[in-house]
Amino acid sequence: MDSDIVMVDDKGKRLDGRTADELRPMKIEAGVLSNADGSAYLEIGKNKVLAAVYGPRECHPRHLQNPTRAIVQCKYNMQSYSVGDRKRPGPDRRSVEISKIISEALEAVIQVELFPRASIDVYIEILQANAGTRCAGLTAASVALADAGIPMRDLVPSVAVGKANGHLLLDLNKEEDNYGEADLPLAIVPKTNEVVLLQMDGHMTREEFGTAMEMGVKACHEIYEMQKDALRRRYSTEADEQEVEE
Amino acid sequence: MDSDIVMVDDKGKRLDGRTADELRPMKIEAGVLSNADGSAYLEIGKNKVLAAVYGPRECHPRHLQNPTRAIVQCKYNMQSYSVGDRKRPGPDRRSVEISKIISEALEAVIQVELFPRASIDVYIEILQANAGTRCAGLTAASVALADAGIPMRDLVPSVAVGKANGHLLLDLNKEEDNYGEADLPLAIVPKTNEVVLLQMDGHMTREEFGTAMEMGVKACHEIYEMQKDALRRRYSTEADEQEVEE
Amino acid sequence: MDSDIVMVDDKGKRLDGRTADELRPMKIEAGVLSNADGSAYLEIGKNKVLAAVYGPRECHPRHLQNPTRAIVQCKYNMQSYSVGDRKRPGPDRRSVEISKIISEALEAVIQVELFPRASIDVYIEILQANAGTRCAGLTAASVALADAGIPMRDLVPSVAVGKANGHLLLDLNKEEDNYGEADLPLAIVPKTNEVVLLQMDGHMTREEFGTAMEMGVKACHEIYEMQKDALRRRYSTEADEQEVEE
Amino acid sequence: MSRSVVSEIRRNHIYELLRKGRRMDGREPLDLREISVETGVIDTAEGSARVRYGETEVIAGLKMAIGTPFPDTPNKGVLTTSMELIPMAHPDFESGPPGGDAIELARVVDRGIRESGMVDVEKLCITPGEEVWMCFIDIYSINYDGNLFDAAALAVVAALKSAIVPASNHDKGEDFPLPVTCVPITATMAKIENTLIVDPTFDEEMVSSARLTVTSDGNGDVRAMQKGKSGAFTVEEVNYIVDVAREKGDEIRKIIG
Amino acid sequence: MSRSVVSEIRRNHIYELLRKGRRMDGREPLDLREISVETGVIDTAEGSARVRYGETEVIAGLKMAIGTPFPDTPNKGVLTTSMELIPMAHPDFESGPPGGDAIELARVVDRGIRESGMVDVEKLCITPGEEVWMCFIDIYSINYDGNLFDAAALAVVAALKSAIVPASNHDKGEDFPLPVTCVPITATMAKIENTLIVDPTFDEEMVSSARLTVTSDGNGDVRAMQKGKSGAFTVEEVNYIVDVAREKGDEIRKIIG
Amino acid sequence: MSRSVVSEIRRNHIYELLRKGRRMDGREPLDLREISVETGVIDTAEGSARVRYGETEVIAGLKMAIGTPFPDTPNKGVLTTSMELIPMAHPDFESGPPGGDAIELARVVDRGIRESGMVDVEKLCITPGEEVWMCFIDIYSINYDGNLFDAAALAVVAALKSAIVPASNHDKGEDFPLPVTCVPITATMAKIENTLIVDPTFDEEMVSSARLTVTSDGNGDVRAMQKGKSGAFTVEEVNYIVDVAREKGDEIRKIIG
Repeated sequence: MDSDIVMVDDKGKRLDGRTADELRPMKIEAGVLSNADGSAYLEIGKNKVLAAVYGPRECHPRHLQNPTRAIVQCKYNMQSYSVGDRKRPGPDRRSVEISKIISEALEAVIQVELFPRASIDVYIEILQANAGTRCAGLTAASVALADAGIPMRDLVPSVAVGKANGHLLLDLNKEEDNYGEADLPLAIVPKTNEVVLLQMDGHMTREEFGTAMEMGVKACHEIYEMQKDALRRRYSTEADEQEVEE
Repeated sequence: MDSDIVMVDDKGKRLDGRTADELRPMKIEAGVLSNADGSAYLEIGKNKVLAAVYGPRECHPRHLQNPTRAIVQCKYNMQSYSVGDRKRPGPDRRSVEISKIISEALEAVIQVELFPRASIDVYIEILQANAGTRCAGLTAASVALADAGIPMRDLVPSVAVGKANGHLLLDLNKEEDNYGEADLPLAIVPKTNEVVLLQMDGHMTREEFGTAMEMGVKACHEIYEMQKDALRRRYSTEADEQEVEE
Repeated sequence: MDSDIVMVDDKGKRLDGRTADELRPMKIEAGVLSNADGSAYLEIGKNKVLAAVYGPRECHPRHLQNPTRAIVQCKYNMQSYSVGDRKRPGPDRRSVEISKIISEALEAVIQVELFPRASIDVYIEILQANAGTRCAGLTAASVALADAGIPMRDLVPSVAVGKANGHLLLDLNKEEDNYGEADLPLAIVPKTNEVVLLQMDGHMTREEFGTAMEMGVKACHEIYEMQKDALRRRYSTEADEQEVEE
Repeated sequence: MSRSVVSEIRRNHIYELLRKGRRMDGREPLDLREISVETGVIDTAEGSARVRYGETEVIAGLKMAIGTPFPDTPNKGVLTTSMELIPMAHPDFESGPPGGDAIELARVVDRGIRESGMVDVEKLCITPGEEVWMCFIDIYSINYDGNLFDAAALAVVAALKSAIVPASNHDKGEDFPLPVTCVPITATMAKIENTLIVDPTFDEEMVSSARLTVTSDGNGDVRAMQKGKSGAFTVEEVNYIVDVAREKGDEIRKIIG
Repeated sequence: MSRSVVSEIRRNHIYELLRKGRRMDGREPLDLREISVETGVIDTAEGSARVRYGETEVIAGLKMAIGTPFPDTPNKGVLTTSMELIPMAHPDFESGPPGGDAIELARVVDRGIRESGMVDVEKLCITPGEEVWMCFIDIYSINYDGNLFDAAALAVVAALKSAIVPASNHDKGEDFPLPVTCVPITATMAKIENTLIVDPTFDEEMVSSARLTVTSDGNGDVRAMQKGKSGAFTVEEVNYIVDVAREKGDEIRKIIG
Repeated sequence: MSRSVVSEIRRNHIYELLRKGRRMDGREPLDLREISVETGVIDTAEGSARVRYGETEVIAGLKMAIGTPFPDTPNKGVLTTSMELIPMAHPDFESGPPGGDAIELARVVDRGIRESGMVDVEKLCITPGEEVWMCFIDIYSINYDGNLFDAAALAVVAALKSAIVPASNHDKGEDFPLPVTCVPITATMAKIENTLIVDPTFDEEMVSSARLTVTSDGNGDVRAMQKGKSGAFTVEEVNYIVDVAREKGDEIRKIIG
């Protein structure tokens, strides 16, 4: 941690020109893959993420089947070339953990009781990583689920709030993250403001934590609008296509 | 092998003060874990061993099921911190072999024909190792089986007889083992003196081998008494508890 | 590539005395193992290869079963000591690929539709390797299949045509292969001259490729005669044995 | 942890009791079970502890060796944490490499230690860029009756606090205590219907909808958190849990001194 | 790729169309689908490309690092190629380490690159016997609708052509373009009944009996071949496919410039 | 080795014969099958042997390389032994990494070689603490009809006895024979009902209750033992088997000279 680096200048601007509570530029597109039942492509800052959904379909392996509801199996994967040093293909401990908490967050909103014994499989591929990929992946995944027509109580926007050189900063990029003192990724159900994903590591006072939560929840609502917008564009495209076909 | 080390002094005492045919101090306690169907904790010298039994229960994987009898599946495991240099978690070739021969030795006394298709699972965890862990593990495992109420023809006490600097010595400790020329772990069914586990490596003349077998069988009977005593204490505790409850 | 090495001398002879289109000395023996349903041992030059067939038998793993026909599962394996530097036991990427293409080549001639749901398992073990093992293995495997009595449309002889220092040379040995510029392993169905295995790597002009194919097809017919001869010897031995028994 | 199901009757019993603010084992929602901590239980480890939260029992052991530092932290020792959910501990645990549950447990415990700076890893540097102390923390669940997060974290903290760096064995001067700067404590609350309870048992975990694990330091600052399971918390609930966890941190910190 | 089956009706429809020289998507036997090639799609890679053959989509990325050469080629850089058939791309693809299909794909693509000498690996030597550039080529299938061989090979060629060696990052002088000598192109034909078609879709692959993949260079020389599936080709068919593949090579070479 | 079951009829037939002191293949209890030993069967190995005990057939090969010694034995070469129960050898054998049976076989064979000091590993030191010869002994079962322990052990002994250290290939002076000090021989007896037999076939192994494998050296001293299966031996039986194994050791030692 190099304290000479100034994370926020005297005009309140960060290294990339953002204010403390400003998201990186974000772009979401739904329905980008032909084989998957639903899919989404998302860019936020320099992150590039694909999410695809297959299901509800037969649950493999069988012993995971639940007779009363569907299970949600998310696989989060960083592609080899997505990071500075090449990552070996295949799951590592970090991706196993992230897959687990994203699965749990999505299960919180999917109406799993409608599909006993089934599996809803969510694949998140990180094409390019620049801090915040788990949140980007979850944000994309819930759009892909909606694109697949999976019944859900709500979408799940997600973002991280960080702390760097003493400042609480929304949605750290990689450069900021390298000097970060804390990171708090979270995801909410916007309709109720309930928290379905929450992690923290680093050092925050009790007060900072409270503030960071507020910043995160607020930003999730901004992301929620972009999610809905992506779906709106997707449905209108589909509608257009149908009109053309008719 | 450093021949300057004197394994037995002129008074017939070993480095730790024992005589040639003396066991290390031993302690067995039955019924130490609440989840397992049976369990035992054993210390012999500086070895610390836990054994737990689950079963008879459904056999996994299925293809190992035997339609006429239960199978005994022992897993012997050295915990990472139990030895000088940290051991990587997970089975290595040594533990696979030891698990196999302990399973076979236990199958010799368990009335497996009473439980067709079932599995009797025995877990041995070496918390701290100081030579002789396979024998300590087997000794503890048969107490755990009895604690679980698994019908058995007898208990299975086990001990190793070693040879160091030309002397046959019972129950080598690690220091002696480092200078050992041979090791002969065995286990018997005390009621019949039948041998159900037997290995040897090193160098013994035919005569030495015969003597070592005798020493081992005799010591197994001593261990047998301690096993029975542990079970007696366990049953009396249970009886006391029941009295209190009544 | 060292251009000073002369691959073909002015009399048209290769380093080992062969002409450009001459096979290495070859020996095939059918029925060499008692457990397998069919087997063959093959030497070509310094290659030593065993092939064994089990089946048609129940297909493992089950999910590979095909309800309309048998599947052919070949496992090509180089034994650890078969090459210059010891090879670690177990499949590597090369052997997975070779196993796949040999399986496919054999499926082309086996009457798989006669054995729905079954598996025909072919094991190829390279005891000693000296270039050309995949072709040697496939040649041996089809003899082993015939020895097992598996109904086939034809045998599958296989050989590679190479190019070294600008010369097209049949059946490169290891020394030639080290200086080779191209290699074209192929296998045919002799009755129809159809190609069931074909790979190439290196550099061949369009014309060279055509010539190499011709050389390969011609040599496969020579190998075919040796395959048939091995089976004839095998059947006559069996017949002799039966006479003796009677 | 996936095979077990709690019977409908038991589940309803837990619900009904909790609606009255009571629990199966007689505790109130904010009561911990009896906690016991023994250190120095493994002679072959550089530090070790056996911790019991009621019937839940774990052993943590620290082994140290000399290795090379990571290129980007040339003057820091290295910590790695593993968790083994051995089949001895529970009928649902299976042999094999760590699955998702064990990996999450290890990583959450690891973050609590790492992010609090509990171990002064700079003091574990021998020669910058060349030789540092490697700390292998291995945790074994011996008997599992809920709340492995807190038991595992406490066992690790106790093992580290009591650890001695085996310098003399490696000709690196005299042995010295592992340099420890603070005592991070991890406390978990589970949500059952609308009640939040600390230190859940196995049965309570089974019927709970969500879990929040919070690691706090001696100043009451937050060092690590992990939400688990597919239920949700309100923001108020999150804030409440953080406050309870800080209190429980103080309470437990007293136990291990 | 083994679970899917094409319905009898669909199969017969494909057969009938092909007997008339037509295909499901309106193409003729020797027509390629629309091919798109985008390079530089991954900032974190030294070279990258996203290639689409109709609905089939792959991304290839090159990562470079400094390593030691193989003892028998002390003055040559090292190339390795991996293919991941991720479950995102097709309902038949499963998680896990590469199976036979993925390994064959990676090895065939690798041979096309390696045997054509496309990358001048001697220029990737830094200090003979000590330091060379290691090239890790990773290919991910994003959406699979047939003919992964050609799409993957083209993505790799495009990624390599556009790659920059990150020398300055490693204090090895200035960055320079990856030294590329030629543009090998891979073209595959599938045999359905007695018709040979280029660039098969997934359905066409399913009903085809055999496949032949040919890599040719800018001179029309053959650099690599791989026959697949359990059907057979006549020698004449093989020769025909080689000639078509050389033509398609020229056609595709124009697309990527 | 677990799937096969011997039919009730066959089992009873074996029992009845043995009660009369006879065996299915005409042998008496202490008769070995015909043993054949061929050495030098693999040119690419430093030493090799193909051994047949009746229809049981194994090949053992030794590969040598230069490596670094273990820190605690700086002046000793390194031996490692692997056993592969390849599916070619028996319908019960499956592909995959060695299971319990193969691991036990390899370790028992290894102990016989290692504990007898057959290979003079100190003569395999090139530079103490730096360079030693590594000996990789690989055993493949080619056809399995019982008693792999003895066949595998004999193949290894024969391979080692005939091995040449490839020093000149590694610029370490002239080639020399692998330094061998003695010829340990392994003999196994199986217990069927109350009869003890040597060199059991597959069927005999299937119906036997216990197995004892004994390695003895040229002086008749015991070097390694391994009991197997879930039956029991009396102490007298153990002593008897040790004596038979020493006799069989002498008998077999004559075969390989």
